Amino acid sequence: MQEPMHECKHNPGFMRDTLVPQVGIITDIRTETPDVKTFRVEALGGGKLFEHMPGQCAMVCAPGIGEAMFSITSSPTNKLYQEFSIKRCGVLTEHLHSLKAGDQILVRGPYGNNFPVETELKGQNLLFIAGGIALAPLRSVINYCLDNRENYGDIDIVYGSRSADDLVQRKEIEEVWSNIPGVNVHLTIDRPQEGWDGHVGFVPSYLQELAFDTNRTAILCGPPIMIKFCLQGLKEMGFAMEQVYTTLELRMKCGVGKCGRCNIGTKYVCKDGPVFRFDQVDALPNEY
Amino acid sequence: MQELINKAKTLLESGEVARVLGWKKGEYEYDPEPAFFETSESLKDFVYNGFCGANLSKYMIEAGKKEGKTLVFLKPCDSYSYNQLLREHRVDREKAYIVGVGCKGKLAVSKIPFEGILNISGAEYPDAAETLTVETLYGTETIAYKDAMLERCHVCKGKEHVVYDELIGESADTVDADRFAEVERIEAMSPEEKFAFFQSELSKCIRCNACRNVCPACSCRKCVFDSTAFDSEQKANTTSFEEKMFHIIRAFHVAGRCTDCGECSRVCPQGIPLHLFNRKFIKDINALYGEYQAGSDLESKAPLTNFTTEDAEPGVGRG
Amino acid sequence: MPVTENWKPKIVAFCCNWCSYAGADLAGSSRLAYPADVKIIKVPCSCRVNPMFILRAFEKGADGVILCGCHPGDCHYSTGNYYARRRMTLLFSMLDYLGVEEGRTRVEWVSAAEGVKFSETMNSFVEKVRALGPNVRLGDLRCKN
Amino acid sequence: MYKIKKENLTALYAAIAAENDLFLPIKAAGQTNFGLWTENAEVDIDTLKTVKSGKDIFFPQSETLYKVRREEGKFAIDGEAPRQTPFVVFGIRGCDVRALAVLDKVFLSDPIDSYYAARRQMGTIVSLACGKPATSCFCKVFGVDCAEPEGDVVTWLVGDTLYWKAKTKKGEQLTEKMTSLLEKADEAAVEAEQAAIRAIVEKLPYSKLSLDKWGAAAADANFDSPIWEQMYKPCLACGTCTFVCPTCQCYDIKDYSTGNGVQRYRCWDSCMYSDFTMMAHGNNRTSQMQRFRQRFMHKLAYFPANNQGMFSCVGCGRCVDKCPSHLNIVKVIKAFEKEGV
Repeated sequence: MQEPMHECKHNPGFMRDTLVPQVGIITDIRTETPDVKTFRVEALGGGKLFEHMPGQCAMVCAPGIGEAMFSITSSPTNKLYQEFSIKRCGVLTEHLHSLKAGDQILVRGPYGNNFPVETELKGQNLLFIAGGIALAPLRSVINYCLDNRENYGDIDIVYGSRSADDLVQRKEIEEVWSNIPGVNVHLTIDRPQEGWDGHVGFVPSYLQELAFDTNRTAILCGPPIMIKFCLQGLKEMGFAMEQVYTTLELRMKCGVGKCGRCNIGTKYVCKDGPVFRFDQVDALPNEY
Repeated sequence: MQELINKAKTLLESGEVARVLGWKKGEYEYDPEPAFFETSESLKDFVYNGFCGANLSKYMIEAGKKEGKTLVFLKPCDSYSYNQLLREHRVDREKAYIVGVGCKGKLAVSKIPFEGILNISGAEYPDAAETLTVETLYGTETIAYKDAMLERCHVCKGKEHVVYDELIGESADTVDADRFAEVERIEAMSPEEKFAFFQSELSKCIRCNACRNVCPACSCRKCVFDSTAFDSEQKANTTSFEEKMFHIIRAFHVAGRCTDCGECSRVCPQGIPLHLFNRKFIKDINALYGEYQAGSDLESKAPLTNFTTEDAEPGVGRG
Repeated sequence: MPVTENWKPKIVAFCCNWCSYAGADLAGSSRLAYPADVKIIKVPCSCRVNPMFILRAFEKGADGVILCGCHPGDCHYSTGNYYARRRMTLLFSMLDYLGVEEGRTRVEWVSAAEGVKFSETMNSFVEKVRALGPNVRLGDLRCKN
Repeated sequence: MYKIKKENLTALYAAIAAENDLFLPIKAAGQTNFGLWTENAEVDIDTLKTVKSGKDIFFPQSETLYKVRREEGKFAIDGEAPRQTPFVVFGIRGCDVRALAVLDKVFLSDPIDSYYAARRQMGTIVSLACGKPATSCFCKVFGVDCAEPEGDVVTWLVGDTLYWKAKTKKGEQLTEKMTSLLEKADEAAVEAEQAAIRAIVEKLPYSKLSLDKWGAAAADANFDSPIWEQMYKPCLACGTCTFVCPTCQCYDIKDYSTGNGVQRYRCWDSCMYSDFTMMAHGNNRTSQMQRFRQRFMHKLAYFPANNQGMFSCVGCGRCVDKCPSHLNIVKVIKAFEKEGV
């Protein structure tokens, strides 16, 4: 039998059971939208709690309240801290929103696979498509690619939300991403709004207007209905399912493929995912 | 049994009912499962025998949400549960065609103490024998029908159906025990003995929730024990307290509504005599607020939604 | 927990807003003493207290639980305490049946004018629970350490 | 091969318990379950199936993972240490021992569950052959030989004699310590018993169940079958089948506020419960049909697909005996066998 208290392969130096978290400290909270806040988390002694790859998730826990899986929205290229963009929608997230900088939380991870930034995506033109809070998981990849700009071709970011107020990370998008050569940001909101002179319309229709060629890999994340229509649009543009990646989310308790919740057929979202290519998603039973 | 099948066929074929809720033949005589039949062809698997103890009334909540009427077979004691659901507006009488079926006491295979049971004869409807013949892997055995009966049948509520459209078959009187004898036996114990008794019974609880899920009175859309809002949702059987909490509160929530159908005790995988909680409440209600049988009628006020100015004070009977 | 000479029971008292809480207030303003280990929880009416409140109080470490409401007939909502009376009668009977010591639960009707009765009730209840010692039969062990 | 008279077993238990915790089937309030041996315990090794399987010993229904104390807004985590003392499980049957191999696939795959792994390392398994298999048994279908169960030590109860044979190093170590109580024996009696057991197993009604329709390929093939819709209806959505099952391993992680802090514990959960996959943004298995399908697909298709064809059922038949609605895995297997896909 193997040694039980082992060194985790995703997480060198982590010698406790993977279910036991570390204490993290919230060093900054940014209010992104009326219901989304971004939490900056550091280890007690400063620095990051652990290393991760873009697309990986972590379990964030408020003792006595609950624990849930959140994608790590900061890029691994950020050496100082990790960030989580969290939308207020349940008991735990409600509590997290009530916290202040300096408060402590428990974090364990990282869990799951990551976007193949060092393999399949390398050297490709990239098309990111996100809706609402779904920018959170993509932001980590986008920033990773931007920080390693030389490894990737053109980068297009199509991002939409209900209103201009609901655009997450708007400052970073407008002040950083938009000013990087070879990066095109396409923002859209669902309904016209005073003070908004950008595009108005749903993400799928905007995507069709933009009419991208298929010489790129798409990374798609958003609410199920948006995914459905975007995917349809990408197919019409001639994209193959092997060219489109997404990240999924289901109820999780353990994060390590044992508690039995997040499986879709034979695949566990926490362990085999959350990042899937759409040809892999298509092969799964329709239960997500 | 053929009479029941014929009735079901007639009503299904005439279109008067859209489906039939009854029992389906299992692998053996002793494992029939509750089932919906939607075609007269499927009725070939219909069965009604001594092992059809399952109370079908709770399934009528779901059946009532479907298009058309459902024919349901109810035993006399099941009809109390149905009536109770009716008065709580959980089922729609218009969407049910109730055939009251005869019952001569229902059996529990767990009460048959032989190993490797294959076939059991003598449990047929309506001519149940006095003695069951049990064919096992290790030889043939016999047991008196009465000895294999469910606990609830020994304190049977009687042969009368309280709600039905039609009756088929005769029922038999199976009472041979006093309904409250066991409760009284416990009441007579010292607090230490009482505590030890319930501790040993309840410590077997595995929190599977079978008792709750089968209970026709537990028809809440969301149970308080499934609520994540506070830590009442305790799936852990960590401490003895947690089981007591669950079973006391569950019994309390059905107090005055429990018809004493005995399903909780029938389904408990650990054989916990859960009816002892419900029956304690029933006994107290009878003694303090007058005889009351939940489900017997649709009009009388339930004891816990009623009061008199002369009611006993809490702690009555304490030394 | 070792029972020592100085052991003090933890008591939870659910008091209705209209009579008993005011009664407790009166006891206080009249300088009538009752043990500080009685923790009062104000409820709108005695019938707001469902059995789970009582059990949860025991679970989380109470040694005795007492419910106080308006005298029957005097309920602010006319009939709330009549329903509470039936519920508590049944619940207490069930707790007795389970072998929980009888002295750990009690219902007392205390009006807003009965500061003396409130203080006497609490004193006698605390004394009774003290004599019984710590609650072990209805507590959650996890809350003990 | 050794032997010991049944009447001397108490001395054997006492000898084992002197050095290790000893878990064995104990009858309490009319039901037999695995429990810690004490002098007053009523040991019951004759009951074929304990209500809960031996799973509980290695993967307890509830266990604390860590405690969190909060002092002045700071959290201190006090992790529970995995088991460090050895123990012995006596009288566990072949199906339940095989079930541990199934659990191993889950808990010992990366990342290893240290709590489970420690118990596996510390535990010595003394299994007991099934002298009288029951109607609901179908372990043979999954390749379990109840006449020669796996384990560190295997025992057979023949008449009033218990035969004892060490099979592994751990088993030999335990045997060495017990030699003063054990007598040397030859294999003849055991061989005769095994032949008798195997003859009964051949006659068991479920021994010939066919798993042809199952395995990795069934993950796609059986998912959309109309059989699920036909079968699930009597299911009460209770967790009886999952809690008595020796291989069901789904768990929940929950918090308990003790007033002084929070205990984070893990407890068994059931895929049959409506809130199992419920989360803030919705639920991906909303109907009982989906949850019912999940359980059987997991055991018979998903698990083999991920574990080189190993099924996550060992044929112990507890769900067959205990389901309040008489639904069970045998009925599912037979329905697919009969009607195809």
